[in-house]
Amino acid sequence: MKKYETPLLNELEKGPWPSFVKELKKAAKTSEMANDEVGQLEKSFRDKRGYWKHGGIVGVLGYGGGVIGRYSSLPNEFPGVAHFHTVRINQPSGMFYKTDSLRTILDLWDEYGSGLTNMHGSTGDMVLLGCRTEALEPLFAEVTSRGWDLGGSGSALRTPACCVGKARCEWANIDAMDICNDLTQTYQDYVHRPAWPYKFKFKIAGCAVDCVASIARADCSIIGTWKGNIAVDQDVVKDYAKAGMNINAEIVGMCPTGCMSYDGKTLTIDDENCSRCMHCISKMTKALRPTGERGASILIGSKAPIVVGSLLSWVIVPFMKMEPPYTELKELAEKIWEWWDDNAKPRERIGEVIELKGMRSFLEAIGVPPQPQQVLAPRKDPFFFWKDEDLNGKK
Amino acid sequence: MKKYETPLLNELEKGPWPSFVKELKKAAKTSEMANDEVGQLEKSFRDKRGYWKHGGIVGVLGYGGGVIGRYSSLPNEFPGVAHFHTVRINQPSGMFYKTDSLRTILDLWDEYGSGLTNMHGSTGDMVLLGCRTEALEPLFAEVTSRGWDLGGSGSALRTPACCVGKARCEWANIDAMDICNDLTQTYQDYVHRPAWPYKFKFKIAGCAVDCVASIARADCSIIGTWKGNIAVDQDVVKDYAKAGMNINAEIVGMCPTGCMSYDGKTLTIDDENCSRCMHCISKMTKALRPTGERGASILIGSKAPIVVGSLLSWVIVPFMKMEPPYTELKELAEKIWEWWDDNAKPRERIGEVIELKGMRSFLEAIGVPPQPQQVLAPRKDPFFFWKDEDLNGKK
Amino acid sequence: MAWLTEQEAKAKRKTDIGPPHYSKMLPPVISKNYGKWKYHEVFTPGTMVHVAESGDKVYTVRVASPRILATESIRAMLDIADKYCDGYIRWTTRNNVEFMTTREENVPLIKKAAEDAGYPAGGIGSGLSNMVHTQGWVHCHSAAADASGLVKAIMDEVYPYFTEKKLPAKTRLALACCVNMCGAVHCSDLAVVAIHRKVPEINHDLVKNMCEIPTTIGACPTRAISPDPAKKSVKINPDKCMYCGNCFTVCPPIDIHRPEEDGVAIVVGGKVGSLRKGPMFSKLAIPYIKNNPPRWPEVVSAVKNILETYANDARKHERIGEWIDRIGWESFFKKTGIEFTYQHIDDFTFARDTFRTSAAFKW
Amino acid sequence: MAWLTEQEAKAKRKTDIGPPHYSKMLPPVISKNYGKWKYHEVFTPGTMVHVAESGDKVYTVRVASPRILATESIRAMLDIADKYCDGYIRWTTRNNVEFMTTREENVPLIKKAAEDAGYPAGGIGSGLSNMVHTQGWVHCHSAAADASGLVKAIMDEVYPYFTEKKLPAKTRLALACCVNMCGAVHCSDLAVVAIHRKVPEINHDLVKNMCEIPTTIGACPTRAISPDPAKKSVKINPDKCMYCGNCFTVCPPIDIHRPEEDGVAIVVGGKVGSLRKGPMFSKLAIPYIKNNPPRWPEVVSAVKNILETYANDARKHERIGEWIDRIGWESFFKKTGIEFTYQHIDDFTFARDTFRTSAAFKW
Ligand code: SRM
Ligand code: SRM
Ligand code: SRM
Ligand code: SRM
Ligand code: SF4
Ligand code: SF4
Ligand code: SF4
Ligand code: SF4
Ligand code: SF4
Ligand code: SF4
Ligand code: SF4
Ligand code: SF4
Repeated sequence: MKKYETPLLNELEKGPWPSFVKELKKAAKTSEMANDEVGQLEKSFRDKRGYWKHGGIVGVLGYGGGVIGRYSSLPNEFPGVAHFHTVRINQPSGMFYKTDSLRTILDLWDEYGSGLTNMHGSTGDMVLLGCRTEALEPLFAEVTSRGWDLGGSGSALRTPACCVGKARCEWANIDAMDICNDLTQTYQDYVHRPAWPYKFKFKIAGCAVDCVASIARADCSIIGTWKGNIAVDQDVVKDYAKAGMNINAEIVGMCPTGCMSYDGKTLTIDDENCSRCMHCISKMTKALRPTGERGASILIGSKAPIVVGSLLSWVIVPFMKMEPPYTELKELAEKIWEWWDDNAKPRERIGEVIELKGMRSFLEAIGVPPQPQQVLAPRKDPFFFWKDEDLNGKK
Repeated sequence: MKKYETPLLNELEKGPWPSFVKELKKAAKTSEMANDEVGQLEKSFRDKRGYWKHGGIVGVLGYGGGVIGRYSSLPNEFPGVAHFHTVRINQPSGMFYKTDSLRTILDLWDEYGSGLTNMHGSTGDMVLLGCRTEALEPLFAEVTSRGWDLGGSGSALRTPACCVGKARCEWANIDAMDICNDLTQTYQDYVHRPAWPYKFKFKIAGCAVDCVASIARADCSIIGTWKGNIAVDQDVVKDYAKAGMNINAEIVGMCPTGCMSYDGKTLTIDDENCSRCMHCISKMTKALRPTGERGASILIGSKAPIVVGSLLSWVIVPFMKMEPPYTELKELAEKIWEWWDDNAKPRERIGEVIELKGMRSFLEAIGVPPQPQQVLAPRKDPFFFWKDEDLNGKK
Repeated sequence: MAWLTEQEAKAKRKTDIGPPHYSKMLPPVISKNYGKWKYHEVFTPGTMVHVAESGDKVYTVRVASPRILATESIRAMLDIADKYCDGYIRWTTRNNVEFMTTREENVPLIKKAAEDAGYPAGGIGSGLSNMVHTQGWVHCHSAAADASGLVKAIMDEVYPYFTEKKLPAKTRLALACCVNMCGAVHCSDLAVVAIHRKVPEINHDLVKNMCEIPTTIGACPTRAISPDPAKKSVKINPDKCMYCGNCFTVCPPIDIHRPEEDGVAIVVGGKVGSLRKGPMFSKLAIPYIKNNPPRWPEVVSAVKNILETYANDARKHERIGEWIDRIGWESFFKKTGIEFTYQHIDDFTFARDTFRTSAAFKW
Repeated sequence: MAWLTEQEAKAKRKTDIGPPHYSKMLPPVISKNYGKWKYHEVFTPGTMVHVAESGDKVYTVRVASPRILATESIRAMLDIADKYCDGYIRWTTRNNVEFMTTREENVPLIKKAAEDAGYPAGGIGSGLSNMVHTQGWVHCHSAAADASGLVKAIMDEVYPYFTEKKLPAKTRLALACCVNMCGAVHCSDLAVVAIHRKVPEINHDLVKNMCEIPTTIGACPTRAISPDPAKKSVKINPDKCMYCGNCFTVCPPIDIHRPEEDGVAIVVGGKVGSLRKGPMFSKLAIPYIKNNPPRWPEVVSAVKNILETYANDARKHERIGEWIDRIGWESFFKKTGIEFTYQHIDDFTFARDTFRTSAAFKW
């Protein structure tokens, strides 16, 4: 194996934070691929530029995605990374692993790839980093035969992801992990065979705290919520006060709706004016609990900035019940995809298309009525359109 | 004179608010024109539509504006309004009038026009409502020979307007009336001879209370402000408290920057964090006074919604000294007009052009450096441009 | 008086002299204390005093005006000014009339005289001032509703808030008779804006004779108009038309008027002062109410409903927009009982920023 | 182990089975108390407990990870999980590793074992968690800077905020190595985004041979690319190019890399939770800092400066964006000493909403 001098990378083995360079070098001990990755990376650090080429289409038979093709632009100098594709393995919802189950993947990856991973990719997949084209088919066979499958890439449904939810969080209003798993399984075809104008992402959070950042990076964000009051345990409120919490400054004064008050003894919530933002609950988890009906708000459209600027997801359905098999959600999703497919040009995300075609045409197509919860504020300029059906019979 | 039945308009003679119908009818007693205005208006009320046609170009010799041409679309039925142009007389800054001076105008108007007026038009002019084309020249001669002149219309500098300012307001940081008058006089040519891509409006307010709505409806809003602390007269604060003012709720709690505090005795202002919004001062005028240097913030671009949506003015120059002859302001205005003229398509207001061409190109042209006060927040998406001069030598 | 002859006019006329200098128009107490005012005090919605550093005082009586004023009426006002105000008078930026005097005892006399002439005092402080408005059917070709008529009907109903009753804060009503919005209603606490709602009808035969086709096409801000060579006229793309009426301005045979479809929208929550929350745009509350002259009862009661909901629910000093900001638009619709429609959802250029991007809202 | 033959692979392969069901991966205490948690308590930045309605408790030790993990390292973690956690482990949505146990006494042992393996505990509560990031020079063709290298350099410096020191609130750092922003850094408290700053250079001879002209033209989101028939290549309009590198993706001879011009911008103030102020976008704080590998000292100190200014000035529970919202951006620039440049002023689609439309601001 070629031995690279890595004076620059060595600098990044120092310091208290875990070092990715150490990781690369660990793998490089046994993998030529990882070793050349180290070599090429040192050169990148020296030259201040990457040396990769985009991959074109590489993948496994019958699937259109799950693999990102990547080639070194210096294959002669670094033959180990001449091919250096990544393989996206769909993570189990919630990213819990039984150790033996995960070991299976690790063993396979040492055999077929570089021994390097990302745990996890930004979308949520387990990312196996660095694989040659000819390894893809056998690796795929090994992985699937052991009960694992690839995640999404390309113009497809991307691997859904969720927060830890009911598994270990007291605030989950919906079963985020189950919804995530159910959607993943139901739409396997859409994950593996890109057939859409562009990518589509689901992320599911158990509550408005949004520990999976669904509102910022999912074409469809599913966020748990409730219809009901916040139950207050006044004794525990007293404990918090005793423990030094400044309840007026930290809780009441930071409530965005101003619907709380505290007289030094009793904490009162005007539930009708609460927006369920989760601030007070998250800071006084022992004293405050949502009560009543549970469900989710469905939001649409967030994405990264290219082309028209980054988007946060928009509220479409303020409240939807969430019971397996999640029929209402799936029917909605399917209507969304249909409208999107009919209206998008290639590489237009759903949010961009809604913006172009107007929220009304989207809502009408998916059968959702207008509701003030969908907007932060109504429109300002008086250039609104009237359909004939609005004019006839209305007012 | 034709006698019109006006059952619908009669309804609007009832009720406590002063009746415009009574005004129309007062004028109609002696003016055929006003009489036919009444007749046509009754018909409009019956038919629920107006009966006017846009005027094309009518005006006085050597001026391109000051008169709005208007014709009835039913000239045979209502010959008195066959021509019914309006004449915009430039108001004296601040809209104070010596009675004899104003009587001169009234007398002339009874002679040459319908006897109807708007005191004042939305831009600020005295609007003489309803005049025949052949009356324009002699009326103009009479009016100008008595020391009055026409205001603006068309793609011109529009009649500048201001708040009452130093004349009767304790908060005026700048001499709004004088600035208004000075600009009007300096730029008479621009007022009377439309030579620009579109209209351009100045409005001048003595402070951020903005009693002339300059920030909403002026291409250039000039708003008085100060650099210094707010002086607090603690004795008077006590008087307000005694008189029943809830200082914490009404003043401290509504301060947008949270820079005030009140312990039941002393009102404290952390001046460095005050944004000079005028709330506290306006509600406790006897106790609080700005101190220090005075000047104006210059804002650009507000307008009504057509075509791209309504705009509020944008801060360009956070602080400018305002001493006669206002050279710095005028130099700035002239640079603004030059850039606008060079860059606008017809019927593009300055705000629209800045939006199209980018704030940077505008600021560079007028020689104003970038400052955080110009923005509410910096940009979000990372698609910013670099000129060669930015790249060379910078960082 | 007789009309000047052409000759005489030519001889007399001056140009570019501008308006008279304001200094000639100022009451002596104003000239003397110019820039040296110390504070003011509001007595009633119609009366206040300003006190100068010098100790001088000027009392102001503010009275309502319908803005359309006959010369006769203005003369009546000038007479009052001559009698009590040393021959000076003033108009405000919202078209009210101000009588100023240094003699406190004149205040009730001025009030009485103005009220007798039909112009009641009011509009100062935390209540309603005059309703800013525009031309309407009285003068403008573009109007989708009358202006003065609607204002009269509304102000009759909310009159007590002008003369005596208080609101949480100053409340600015305005009206514009078409989407050109000369009233600058886009930043008012509550404004009525008249709208057309249908694509204009084209009389092709007349277009051929009366209109310049390129000008007509060029007049359309949304490029909805294109040539119709067969008819030697133009056609309008209904998906692009926003019913602005600009085409009608340049080509009257393209008629924008539709008596049964025209009407008004109500927008709320705007303001212009930088106090507290800063300037805000008005936002759509009610997308359409039909024209129902002479008194537009549906509009009047809609305005009243919003005003009273605000009056009952807002905190002191809170403008309508600030109140709605605090309670949320969803609560605004709930509390006022106003229906939320597709028209409320923005589909214009900046729609994006109006969509709700948060999981926190009220039911 | 040996590679499967083609034959074997065909026989073994399955499709569309999806990931294993999560229920097979859950520790027994989690399965038992699923959906029945009552509250949690944070002990240290590395440790917390969740208490179920049943009274059961699960202790969590969270440890840092560089995200790039060699199989060997993961095995070491699995060994710890086998030893102390009944053979279960978890990754968080920010790439930290969680060890869970029902036995409180295991907590310090897990911590020690993980730290010995090189993965320190931390990231829980009001402080820094792991820095979300993307591929960088390690794998992506599009990267304008490395990802892992910058993250390592930054995290080394701010390390105490991960392991022990508190911040006013949770503070989320992120990094994206190009404007595609796979790290979704657009809503982070503080994020580094790598940028190109010059129009790519075209090697026309190679374009001719290697690239499909229509695809290349189509790849440009701003339509900056047009054909250059003379050269059988393409040309780029420099006024339209936003240096995104999409052209390079489909046509490598259009080289976006400029070692001396590429670098990073820093954006601040984003968040995703709906708590208090709701989700916010990150906004530009520093438009450019040059690439200075291996440790990017200028970037590191810029990050530290912002973090410490925030730590000293913000109120408890205030995220960076909430803090800036309260003090105003003009104060942010003043307090951090960061220069305000033309690049800070938006000139993109929604520029309008970023301009200041108020006369109230701070000096
Ligand atoms: C691997 C990963 C980054 C990582 O290090 O974690 C990644 C890597 C790439 N992303 Fe991404 N994206 C990854 C998550 C994201 C996310 C975050 C998320 O999904 O939560 C985003 C932002 C959210 C969004 O979808 O908008 C994201 C927004 C993009 C974009 C911009 C899309 C847009 O509409 O704005 C592109 C550009 C594109 O699609 O051509 C992109 C394109 C790419 C490509 C495929 C670039 C390319 O053309 O080859 C990158 C391949 C890198 C490589 O060398 O392997 N990637 N990408 C993430 C996927 C791993 C996984 O499956 O778990
Ligand atoms: C484990 C994890 C979920 C998962 O499925 O993996 C998680 C777990 C918890 N989060 Fe979270 N959050 C996790 C990612 C997030 C994210 C997403 C992200 O960072 O990309 C956010 C949104 C951040 C944002 O708004 O930008 C997030 C914002 C919060 C907040 C809100 C903080 C705030 O006041 O703004 C809380 C509540 C709190 O801290 O009081 C919270 C609270 C919690 C609690 C206390 C919930 C509970 O009762 O169990 C959990 C442990 C506390 C902790 O980590 O301090 N979690 N949390 C994620 C851990 C990531 C990590 O390794 O650091
Ligand atoms: C008379 C007046 C309304 C009134 O009743 O007070 C008025 C009347 C007209 N305005 Fe206006 N505007 C009047 C103040 C305004 C204002 C308010 C202001 O100046 O403070 C605005 C909003 C601010 C602004 O400038 O944007 C205003 C925005 C418009 C617009 C939209 C311009 C835009 O860029 O959006 C138009 C359309 C146009 O220019 O073609 C317009 C066009 C018109 C025309 C000339 C329509 C036309 O094409 O004939 C109206 C003539 C009406 C008539 O029949 O006499 N008027 N116009 C106001 C002028 C009186 C005066 O000189 O004092
Ligand atoms: C006379 C006039 C100026 C003029 O040049 O004509 C004027 C005069 C005063 N205004 Fe004003 N304002 C006048 C139009 C305005 C406008 C412009 C408009 O309405 O188009 C505004 C902006 C409204 C907005 O923000 O939308 C305006 C917002 C204020 C405010 C801010 C109210 C608030 O808290 O938001 C104050 C302060 C206050 O009331 O505490 C104020 C205060 C004052 C004071 C007290 C100033 C002073 O110390 O003399 C004056 C008398 C009080 C009053 O009327 O209640 N004035 N005032 C205008 C009277 C119009 C009328 O007839 O009603
Ligand atoms: S999003 Fe809510 S339910 Fe999910 S882990 Fe975070 S706090 Fe818990
Ligand atoms: S959840 Fe949010 S809005 Fe509701 S009471 Fe708590 S802090 Fe206030
Ligand atoms: S804008 Fe300011 S200075 Fe002018 S009248 Fe109003 S309060 Fe007085
Ligand atoms: S002027 Fe405004 S910001 Fe300044 S102290 Fe008064 S209320 Fe606060
Ligand atoms: S708002 Fe429209 S209809 Fe009314 S005066 Fe202005 S242009 Fe004419
Ligand atoms: S009404 Fe306005 S938008 Fe419609 S066609 Fe005429 S000019 Fe164009
Ligand atoms: S952010 Fe850009 S450079 Fe980094 S992984 Fe994503 S596409 Fe590649
Ligand atoms: S870098 Fe992006 S914007 Fe510039 S030419 Fe290439 S594809 Fe177009």
